[in-house]
Amino acid sequence: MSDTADTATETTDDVEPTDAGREADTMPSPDPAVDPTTAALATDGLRRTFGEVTAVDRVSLGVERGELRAIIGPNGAGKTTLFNTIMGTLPPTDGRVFLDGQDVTERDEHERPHLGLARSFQSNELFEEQTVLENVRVVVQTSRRGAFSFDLFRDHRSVGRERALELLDTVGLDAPPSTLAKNLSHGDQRRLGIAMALATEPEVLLLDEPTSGMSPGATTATANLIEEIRDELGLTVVLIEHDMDVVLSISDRISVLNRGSLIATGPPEEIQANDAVQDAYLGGMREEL
Amino acid sequence: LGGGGGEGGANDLTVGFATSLSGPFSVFGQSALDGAMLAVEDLEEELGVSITVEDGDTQLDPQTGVSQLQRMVTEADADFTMGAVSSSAAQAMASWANENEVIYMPTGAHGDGLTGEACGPYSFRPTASNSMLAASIGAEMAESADSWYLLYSDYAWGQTAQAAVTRILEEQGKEVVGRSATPFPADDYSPYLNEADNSGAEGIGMLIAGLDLRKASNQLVSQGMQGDYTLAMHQLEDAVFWGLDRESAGILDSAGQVWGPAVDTDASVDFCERVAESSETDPYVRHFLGYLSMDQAVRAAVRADSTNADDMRGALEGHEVTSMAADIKGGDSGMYWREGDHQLIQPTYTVEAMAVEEMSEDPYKRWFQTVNTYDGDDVARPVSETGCSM
Amino acid sequence: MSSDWDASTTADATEPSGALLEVDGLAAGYDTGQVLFDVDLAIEEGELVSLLGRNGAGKTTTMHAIMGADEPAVLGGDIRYRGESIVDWQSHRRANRGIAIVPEKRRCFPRLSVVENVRLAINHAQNPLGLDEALAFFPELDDMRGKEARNMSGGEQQMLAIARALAANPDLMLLDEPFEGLAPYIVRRIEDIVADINAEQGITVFFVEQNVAAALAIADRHYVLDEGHIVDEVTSDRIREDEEFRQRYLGV
Amino acid sequence: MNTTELTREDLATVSPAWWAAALVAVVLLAVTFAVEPGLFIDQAIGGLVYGMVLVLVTLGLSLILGLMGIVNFAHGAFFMLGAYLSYSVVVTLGLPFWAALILAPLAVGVVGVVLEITVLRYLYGSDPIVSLLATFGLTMMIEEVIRAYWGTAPLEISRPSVLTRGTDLGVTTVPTYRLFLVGVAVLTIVAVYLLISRTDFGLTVRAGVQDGEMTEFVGVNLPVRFTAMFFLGAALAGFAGVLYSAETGMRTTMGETFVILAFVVVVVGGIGSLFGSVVSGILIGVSAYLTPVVLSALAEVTNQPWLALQIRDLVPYLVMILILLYRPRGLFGEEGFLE
Amino acid sequence: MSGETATGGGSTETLDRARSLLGRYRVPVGLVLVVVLLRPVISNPLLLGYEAVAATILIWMVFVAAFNLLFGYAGLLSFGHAMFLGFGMYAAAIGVSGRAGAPQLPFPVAAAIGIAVAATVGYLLGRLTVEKGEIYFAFLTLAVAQAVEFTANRNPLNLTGGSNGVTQNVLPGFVESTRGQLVVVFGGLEVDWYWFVSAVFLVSMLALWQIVRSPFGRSLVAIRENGDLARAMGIDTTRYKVQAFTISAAFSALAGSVLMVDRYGASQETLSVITSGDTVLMAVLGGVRYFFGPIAGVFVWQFAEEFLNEFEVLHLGFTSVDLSGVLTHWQFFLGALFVVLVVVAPLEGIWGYLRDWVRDLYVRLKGVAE
Ligand SMILES: Nc1ncnc2c1ncn2[C@@H]1O[C@H](COP(=O)(O)OP(=O)(O)OP(=O)(O)O)[C@@H](O)[C@H]1O
Ligand SMILES: Nc1ncnc2c1ncn2[C@@H]1O[C@H](COP(=O)(O)OP(=O)(O)OP(=O)(O)O)[C@@H](O)[C@H]1O
Ligand SMILES: [Mg+2]
Ligand SMILES: [Mg+2]
Repeated sequence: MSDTADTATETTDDVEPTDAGREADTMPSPDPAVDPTTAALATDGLRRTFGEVTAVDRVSLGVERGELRAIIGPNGAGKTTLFNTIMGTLPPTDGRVFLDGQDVTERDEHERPHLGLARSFQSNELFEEQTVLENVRVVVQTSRRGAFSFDLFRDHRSVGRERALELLDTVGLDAPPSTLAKNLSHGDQRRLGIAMALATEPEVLLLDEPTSGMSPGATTATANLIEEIRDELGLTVVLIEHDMDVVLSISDRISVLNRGSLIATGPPEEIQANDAVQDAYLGGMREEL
Repeated sequence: LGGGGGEGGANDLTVGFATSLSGPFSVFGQSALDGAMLAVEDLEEELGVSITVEDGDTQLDPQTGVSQLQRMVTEADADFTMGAVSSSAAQAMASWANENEVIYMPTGAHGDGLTGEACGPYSFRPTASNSMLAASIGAEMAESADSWYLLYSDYAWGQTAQAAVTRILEEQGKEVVGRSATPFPADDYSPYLNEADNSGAEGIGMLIAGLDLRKASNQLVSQGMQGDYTLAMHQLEDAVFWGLDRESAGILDSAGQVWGPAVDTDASVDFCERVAESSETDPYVRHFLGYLSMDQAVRAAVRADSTNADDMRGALEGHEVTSMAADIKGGDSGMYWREGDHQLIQPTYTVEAMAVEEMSEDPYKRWFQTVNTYDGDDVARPVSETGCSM
Repeated sequence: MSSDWDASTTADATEPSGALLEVDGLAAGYDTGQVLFDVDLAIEEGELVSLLGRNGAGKTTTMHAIMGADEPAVLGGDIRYRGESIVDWQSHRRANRGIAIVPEKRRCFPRLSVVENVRLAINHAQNPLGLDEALAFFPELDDMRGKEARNMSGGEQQMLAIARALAANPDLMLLDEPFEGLAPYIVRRIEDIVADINAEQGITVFFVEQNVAAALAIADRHYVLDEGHIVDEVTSDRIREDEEFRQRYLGV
Repeated sequence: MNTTELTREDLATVSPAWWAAALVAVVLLAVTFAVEPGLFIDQAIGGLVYGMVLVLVTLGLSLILGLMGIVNFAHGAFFMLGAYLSYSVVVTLGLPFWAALILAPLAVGVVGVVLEITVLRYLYGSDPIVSLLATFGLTMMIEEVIRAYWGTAPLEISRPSVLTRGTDLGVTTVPTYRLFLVGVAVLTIVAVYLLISRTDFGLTVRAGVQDGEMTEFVGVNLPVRFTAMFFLGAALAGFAGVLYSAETGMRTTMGETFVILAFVVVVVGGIGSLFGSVVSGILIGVSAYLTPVVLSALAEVTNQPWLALQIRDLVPYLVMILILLYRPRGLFGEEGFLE
Repeated sequence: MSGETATGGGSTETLDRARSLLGRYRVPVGLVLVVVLLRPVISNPLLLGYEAVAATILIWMVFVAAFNLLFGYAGLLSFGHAMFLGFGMYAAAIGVSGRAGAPQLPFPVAAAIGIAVAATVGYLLGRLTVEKGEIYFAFLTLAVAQAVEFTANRNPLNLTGGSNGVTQNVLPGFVESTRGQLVVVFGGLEVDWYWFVSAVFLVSMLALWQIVRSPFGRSLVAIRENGDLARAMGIDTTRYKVQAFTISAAFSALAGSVLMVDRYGASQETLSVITSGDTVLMAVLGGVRYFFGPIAGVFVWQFAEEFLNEFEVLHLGFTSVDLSGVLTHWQFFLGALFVVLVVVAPLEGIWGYLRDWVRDLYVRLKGVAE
């Protein structure tokens, strides 16, 4: 057990001592966590409730630099909510978020992309009435010029266009750049979403079900792309995915979330073999073909 | 230098008549225009001039009024201008006219400002000012109750009316125990009536503009207040009460008036009959004001034999009205254009409702009768008190 | 509404193939261009058939054309349901007559609760299931009856969309990527549900799925769509065996 | 439209700041009562009654906005049209007021149906701003028709004589007619509430706005229902117009004045909550009547005459600004609705 | 002449490049054309035959374009924009006239004060309201505007003149007015008022144009399209919106201060909700997604108002039709046009149609030529 786990327990101890005891009974080491001061991304006792529902329940997570981490769990386990709280889209009820050793819990959502954190959405969130090119270009522009820039003295077309085209190429989006985003097919819209996340020039990339709705060929291609990005750009990637083929083939480690709590973290083989995970999630996977 | 305008005498005249032809004052504006057209008939016949009237709608908006004047002068080559019902529109128009050297008569605006701080070399007000009307009614108000509550429409006309009535009452040693500025126009007068009801006043002064007075009176009856108070209004326009039934119309105990069918001289009966034939509305003060403005402006141009603003000014200042308009107006004291503030000094009246069975409808409505007539010079403030400097 | 029922009695008595749903030479597209070209499909009553194809092949377009959505516009061809042409029918009429859809992207009513979402379908179906019966398919949903759909996770919404369609107890059920975003064990359960309703209640199922494995697990007959053309009609075995075929049309 | 559930939950989450505000309000009211008891009671009752009138005027607007997501700016024009039509029924056709009370709203409902079929039908589900704009245009058209047909001068009808006098409530006299309005308003609110909460009608309309195509997919003949819903909303506006104008007369500006006030009521109450509209209508009515009294009492007590500001007309807006700044969705609005 | 679209990027790459060269200066050229053509067109006896309104129209164009920066580009519908016009108007009028003991100021100083006040109010109000949701934003701005109008009506410190407005001694020293003709006098040089307004128009419109085509402007568009996404992509949505509100308020006040001279003073009616409503209508009528949209909208609106109201008899050569009765109801027809535009495509407006039509024509002509 590392220092981090201790710190995490301490923190929760301070807040709710009784719960901490119970947690210790159930699962000794949900995440053999990395020191939050050195991890690329870490959370410490992160919690988020909606009324009576606790969607994320004291999650302490540590993702190492360059790691490709998958997060799996049943529907409604709290995966997307975890992303939302990490990203600052939703303020956490409790707990802290560290990026590159720095506590970013209090930072606004729009500041985080500039600190190297980016995400893609589970549903297709796009600038629908804009062209594919403009969707990406405006993000490139933002990443270069900051969360707010009173840049009035330039023609926007000169800013970030080349880079945007490059990114569209990287994610393999073939549709003409002048197509309106809303007219893309579902699968292509998901590609565009990834391109936009990449355009923020992230160090840590959060992808929420990037391959959902993609045809099998495209799914494989996307999985490869994610690996490639990680390898070439040296990114840290956290991935929510229900497609176990993808998860098992590309992730370094897998974290399993159930009812808001982290119940296991480990390399693919270990997770696949874990009984708790089998019960909670996989439920007897079908043998392929 | 001096004002521009049509050259070569005053045989072909173009008159710009900009007034409220839409909105809550449209009845007033239209009536004034109808009256002015009667004057045109008379003047063309009597003086042999030809008069073109260019009309325009100011709505209730001073800037629209200014635009209309500007359009009339630049586009239609109007020689001089008149019109407006609301005092705020009239003030803006007067200010424009003074700046641009164009003669302008604010036909139906009573706000004191026009012949006070906002007076100017080329604007001439043909109707009585609020303070003249207030001075007329003041004596009667003072007689009928010792303490008063004033409800007044919250815009230029109502504000100066309130100031004038308060001043007169206080001069007479009476007390104004409270006052409410009511928005104009408003739908709901009951909170203000509640205030009046709880103020302990004996009389209520209803200085409410236009047809809103009708509504306020209605609500006053609904609240069961009519029997408990002396009700007074410094400026009565008969048309306002025609929408009520005759009994309700009788609730006003006394009111001031510039002119109305109550005047009842031969000339005014004649005029009323002509109006009844030609206008959609039965004769009341607005018809007369339209007639008076047209009459006075055209005659001034003819006297001066010029439409130059300075020439016309010269022909108007100090002029004593002797035309048909003076006969229609009635009263014995005569009317003249006061030099210092360009106010047409004229007699004023106080009136009361007739007994219901005496009210007549044919050929036009006559519901009120004159109680008193006042000399213009007695009710008008001296020039030195108006705040006007030209 | 009476005209609905008249139509069925006066319809062609002859039902040549006896197919529940026949799509015949369907051409359809959007403002931006034609997407479907001469699509032919025939689905017998009680069958379980899938439609496969890459992203952008036109699968959703086909489903929407069958359901009678505003878009795409049908440019030619015919769609027959129980032998009767339904191309000119409005979609609510199709639904009243026993067709239900689980659309792409779930399309739960975001501001209606779970119960309201399901009740809506129940209120407008010919012989619906009861509310409890419908929610019994997904115990997860039963726990959040009053929750608005927009506050549910993606997978929960997907379950709701399926429950909503099941509640109508349709004759023909169209499913557009029903497994998207669902955990494997739920996928498994839905596979069972689909097989069950098909076997036990004789509900005909026509579905689109990217997950070839899942498609193979439940359907035995598959249509393959590529660039708007039906390129093949195959059995599960053929797909399992023909590596090249998989590569070419499905990219597996 | 949720009503009661939200209330309970919201009350539980009231923050100390609100309690403090409530306390200050109570103290102010007590001071006022001490200084001017008679006026205070008169104005409180008058305000209550006026508030219910506002609720009646707002009802149709709130319904169309809450259920259909249409920001119906033309509500004011419908309101005015109802008023003018009642003039025609009573004065031109010579029928009694009670006939106008039925005929005019029906006629306005029909106008609403025509506009729904030709215009609004194409706007469901689009940005609320779009419906605001389209109905703004419709307002211009209807108002111009009214000006052209009935003229711009104010008109009046005479009320049935039973309602022309005041009713003595002991402490104060309130126009009988207003009490009648309150009664009618209460009945209408109850009827509308039952219709939308107890029938499939409300459910389908709400679903239809969120996703029209999907609603058709589950088998709902949506256009018919939308049309019916809009008929109801327009007829309610017309109904309010007839009732209101019988007291105050018809004026070509009444639509504009009231639509803005009605929006203020809806926004303060919370879009989507019928209950919220009722509460906020009464709140605004009462505060409009009471604020000046409170201020003048305060001026008297503190001897600071400048405090006696005459701000009655500003009160609805001040209430709105205050509420929205601290509670963006209004008193009882659903979170995120139209935000 | 074709407007810069707010919907972003061109079409294919090569076409894009060719067009960007050709199109780089189309907006400035278009603006100059507006200035040069407006007055002759307007004063043509067949149309209005009324020159003075040309300058007014130009000022309105600036105001509505400033409003549209907020609505069309940032997606914030301000239903109380008249207050900003009013700040400019009142500050200029009060400053120039030096009423109620206020110091008499040169026009530029007074105008600058108005602009500063408007910008400050815009900034503070923006901070409070921009994140409240669009309908709430609309009504909050409306409410504040009502409060401003109400305050002006109360005549605080005798500055605003209540319902009278400020109409006396409001012409700045360098402007002379004789029987309705305004002339600007610079030293010995006399310039027609129209050309002075044109200069203000050109400078402001070019500034606005540069804003919408700059990266700043594009960020606004992204925020309008999907605020949640924009924030997640690192755009500080609040600050952009507040900034847009501030800029829009400042330009509105600038227009207001010039309008004060043009209309001889400040009137309370300018502050009313009707002005704000008209502003929205003009912008939408013209097409809020286009830079030239407000220009087209103001032109059509003002033209309709002046022309149709005055229009009386249609001479068709062989016969004449008296249309005055019908056309005084121009609001009806304008309303109808507006509704049609909104229903068919809410954001296109007249300009959008004109564009499409010209493009079609161009394509067809090219086809014929080939
Ligand atoms: N805004 C909200 N209000 C109330 N409950 C919410 C809200 N958002 C999420 N929830 C609840 O929190 C739980 C976790 O949701 P979340 O979206 O994080 O799940 P998930 O793990 O991403 O699931 P999926 O795999 O289905 O996408 C769910 O039960 C959901 O219903
Ligand atoms: N509303 C639309 N307007 C214009 N084109 C559209 C529209 N919807 C889809 N398309 C286009 O039609 C084609 C087929 O789309 P469709 O959605 O039917 O594909 P699909 O097979 O369902 O793909 P996916 O697996 O990604 O969902 C695509 O090229 C797409 O870009
Ligand atoms: Mg999720
Ligand atoms: Mg699809």
